[in-house]
Amino acid sequence: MSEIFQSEIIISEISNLLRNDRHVAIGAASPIPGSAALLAEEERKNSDSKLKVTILHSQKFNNFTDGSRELFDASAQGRIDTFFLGGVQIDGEANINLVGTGHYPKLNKRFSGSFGSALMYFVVPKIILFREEHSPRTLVKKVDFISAPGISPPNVYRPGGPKYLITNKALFSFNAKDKNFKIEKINPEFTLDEVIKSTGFEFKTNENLKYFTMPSQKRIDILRNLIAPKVLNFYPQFAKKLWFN
Amino acid sequence: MSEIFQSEIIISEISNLLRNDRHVAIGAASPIPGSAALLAEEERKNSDSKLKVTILHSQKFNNFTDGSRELFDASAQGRIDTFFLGGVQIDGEANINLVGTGHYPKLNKRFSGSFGSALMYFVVPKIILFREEHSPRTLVKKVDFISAPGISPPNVYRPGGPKYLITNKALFSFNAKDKNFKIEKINPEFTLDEVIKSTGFEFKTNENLKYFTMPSQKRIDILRNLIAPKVLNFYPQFAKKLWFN
Amino acid sequence: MVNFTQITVKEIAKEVKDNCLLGIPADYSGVPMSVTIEIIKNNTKGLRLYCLPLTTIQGDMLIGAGCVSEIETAAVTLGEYGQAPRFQDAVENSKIKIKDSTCPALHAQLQATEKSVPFMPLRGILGSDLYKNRNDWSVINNPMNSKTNDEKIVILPAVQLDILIFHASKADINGNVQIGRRRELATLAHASKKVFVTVEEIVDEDFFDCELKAAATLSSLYVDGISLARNGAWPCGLTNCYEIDSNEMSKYAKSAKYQETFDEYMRNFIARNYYSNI
Amino acid sequence: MVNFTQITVKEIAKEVKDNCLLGIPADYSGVPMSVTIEIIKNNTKGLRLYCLPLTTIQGDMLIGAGCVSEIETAAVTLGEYGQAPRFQDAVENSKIKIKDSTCPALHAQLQATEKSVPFMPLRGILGSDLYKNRNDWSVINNPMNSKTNDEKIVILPAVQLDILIFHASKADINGNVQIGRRRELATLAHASKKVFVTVEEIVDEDFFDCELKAAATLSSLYVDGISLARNGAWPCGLTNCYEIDSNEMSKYAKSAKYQETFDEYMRNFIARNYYSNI
Repeated sequence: MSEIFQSEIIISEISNLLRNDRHVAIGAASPIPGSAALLAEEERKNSDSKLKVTILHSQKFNNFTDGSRELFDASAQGRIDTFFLGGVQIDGEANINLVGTGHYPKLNKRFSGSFGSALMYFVVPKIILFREEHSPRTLVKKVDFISAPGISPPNVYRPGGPKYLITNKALFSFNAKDKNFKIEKINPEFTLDEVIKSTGFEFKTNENLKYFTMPSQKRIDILRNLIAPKVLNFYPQFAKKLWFN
Repeated sequence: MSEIFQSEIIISEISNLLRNDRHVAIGAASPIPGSAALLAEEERKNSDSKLKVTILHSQKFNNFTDGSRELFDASAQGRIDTFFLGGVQIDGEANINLVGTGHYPKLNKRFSGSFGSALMYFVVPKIILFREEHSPRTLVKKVDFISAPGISPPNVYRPGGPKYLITNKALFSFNAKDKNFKIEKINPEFTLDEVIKSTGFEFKTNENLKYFTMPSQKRIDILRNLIAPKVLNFYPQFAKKLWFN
Repeated sequence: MVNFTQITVKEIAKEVKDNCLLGIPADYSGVPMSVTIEIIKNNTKGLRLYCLPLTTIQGDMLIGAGCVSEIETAAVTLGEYGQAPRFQDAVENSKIKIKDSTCPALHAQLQATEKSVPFMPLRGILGSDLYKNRNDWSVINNPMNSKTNDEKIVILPAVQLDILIFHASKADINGNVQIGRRRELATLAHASKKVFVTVEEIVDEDFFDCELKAAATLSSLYVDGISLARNGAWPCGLTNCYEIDSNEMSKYAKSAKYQETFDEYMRNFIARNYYSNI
Repeated sequence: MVNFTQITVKEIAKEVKDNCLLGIPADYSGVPMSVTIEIIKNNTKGLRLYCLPLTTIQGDMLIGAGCVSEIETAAVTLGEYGQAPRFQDAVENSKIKIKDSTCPALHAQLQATEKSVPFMPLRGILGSDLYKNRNDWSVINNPMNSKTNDEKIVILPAVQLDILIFHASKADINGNVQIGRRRELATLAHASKKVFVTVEEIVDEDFFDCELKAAATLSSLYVDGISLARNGAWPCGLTNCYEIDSNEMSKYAKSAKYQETFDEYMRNFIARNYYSNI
């Protein structure tokens, strides 16, 4: 039980990104971000700067009482600090594609759809892009379909946008002014060269490039003993596979 | 207890106007329309065409669960057949003034305000104007302030509007095309000439002019035994004065 | 005896006419699976689905069964059970028209109808390919911005549904429906010409007699008919009543991969009498 | 011990700064009279009241005490106790600025802020003198009307409140507030920068542990501080807790007719310690 899973390392890394947040919301199909947010909440439980976590697919961790529009309203009001978005494809300007590959509308491969991304990406200050698979087919030069754009011209209301991209190989930050990603951390199981080769877009390298941090035993204990049972409630398939198999 | 009060006759007359309605809503400070609606509901309780009554200032008779905006939303959706509006002044083109007399904004006499009239008057198919006092100072040639206009040009969305005006002296119908009121019924305690003299605007007379109908003993019994105790709950001052003094 | 129009699941399904605009609740809002099966049995055609804001097995089944001509949605997905295979196939092979949207836009278009205004403004969306593919959406200059007057903002049309069907845990004897925190069901109902509800049980009380229950209620004012349908959301879950049926969802996800296996799955599925009081 | 910021009525009143835009709940939504008295004691000036959609004794008192510079409302009235005398006097003698509105417009302006859109369209209003006297409202051609394109429609600006204070029956140990069916309080809270609540009691539970209670709750997410204030709405009523105090309202209605008698009434009113836990 002392072996640390890759997913746990990513959960731990994401958790670190939530340090200064007051309220994190977790949308559909996001078990890893959800676990990370609950971990951050647990670790700050007895501190002065508590973290509120809203997990839409949970009953217990859902603070909303105004129906499913409240996530979007609350986000537009600036009441949510961090939200996660994924992507079938993500490109170098942080455009995200949740719709499919090929020529729209007659796609080669259709995926589920854009969900709330076309508003959330504009209004939540810290959007963390999360895509476990890091390959030239997920991180592309240009997305086939823009569900939500990474950057907007000045005549578009945009208090929010992409701040980070995390995959199983690396953590990037995004700079909206320069319109590009910069690598911040790398999974020690890969070399920078391997990351470059598996990324379809160019990104800025980093003199201070760090490795993913191994979670402490204390954090792993919290994660497995306190967080995993909670996650089992609303992402049962994920939790069973990782922790309860 | 066999003497019938003037207010009861008006309640009975209003109740007759609700005959074909499915849903009547009662707004602020409307004890007489509220009593009339509950009377109509009671009398149709065992028929096939039931009447639903929403009384905003009641807990029990309020069917709304979406906060105080639901009255306006439901009305705009066409879900309310009849609503009542009053007026400090009402003029011959059915413009209503709920704001005050004199030159706005520095009025001689300020009243409470326009409430929801500036939407309700446009969207509810049958608006019944109700003003107990029938005098040249309430029924005027031209209102000092238009809280809501009686008629609108064709480029304004207006499925609703005024259909009746009832006072302690008479019942009028309103014709939006001709832009005027026509007298339909008269309180037998007054002559037509007296009504004309106490009305500040001109109205169409009626060859078939009828008298206010005396409520039957059965109706009076229902009103006093079944409706009055309900009204006591949400218009206590009114109910005490009329029925429980 | 109840004081509302109590009808059967079959009768509700008959109210869903060919080509109508049908409101579809999300997987967490009470999926009316019992009526969905009857719609499929009726071989209803040309349905236009309006999802608030997404659909799961319900939409995928209707599409696979050939009942759907168009879908407006923010997503179709089986959630933890993967992509929605019949939806994917239908889009990839142009069998249905897709109006790709985003959750808040689907909410706002119904809120416009709720207020009977012709449109709603919404931030975001600009620069997305969603916008490019929606000729019913437009962009205007923000009319409130006196300073610069060049902020662009999207406006969305009011959408009125022909019919809404959802499943809930309880109705009372006067036809009021308990929706709890699922207030998107109220928005859907306010914006729909007709509303039918299936429920797990009808209880002998009036929810308006208790303020707490009243707060969790959709008034009978908005409901045209109610049917009892025990397990009416199965294999989807229903808040506080039952969980999603993992085995059945996995089985569906696998079977729906190909039209042939989907068809076979549906033959069995329809034959099962899994809900009562139809 | 509670898991939220528990403060006093006096501390809440101190958060109401001179010249701020203060949200005012209707007579049926939990009138925060205890805080109102403290605001008057603080001699706060220049308040701009935004009523959703009307105010009663709370607004009239604040106006009579000279705390108010402006009021945006659909009505000021003492209900069955008659007109609001200090409001009437202030308008008739131009002591305050009045922005006469209509209920649905007051709702829509806050809903715009709730969605963070710059404006909301609303039907009605056209042809009224309300419109003529509101230079913050405009008219546009309905941009959705492709057929005739000459329908006029009013657009209203988003309004964000600086601070909202209301009174409720209960808060739980995590700072969630029970608002029941009074959902206009949620709209007010969503549209306000700061929100403070006074309650009759704090209960040792979490409303989110029960779906029915959750449906009647405003989440602590929107609440900056809560104070206990027994009888905090008096002399107004509070749903399911106490009725309006008829004697006191009649007394107020009579006293408020003249500034001198109002001032005397207020001296006595302030001196009374009618609510606890300030």
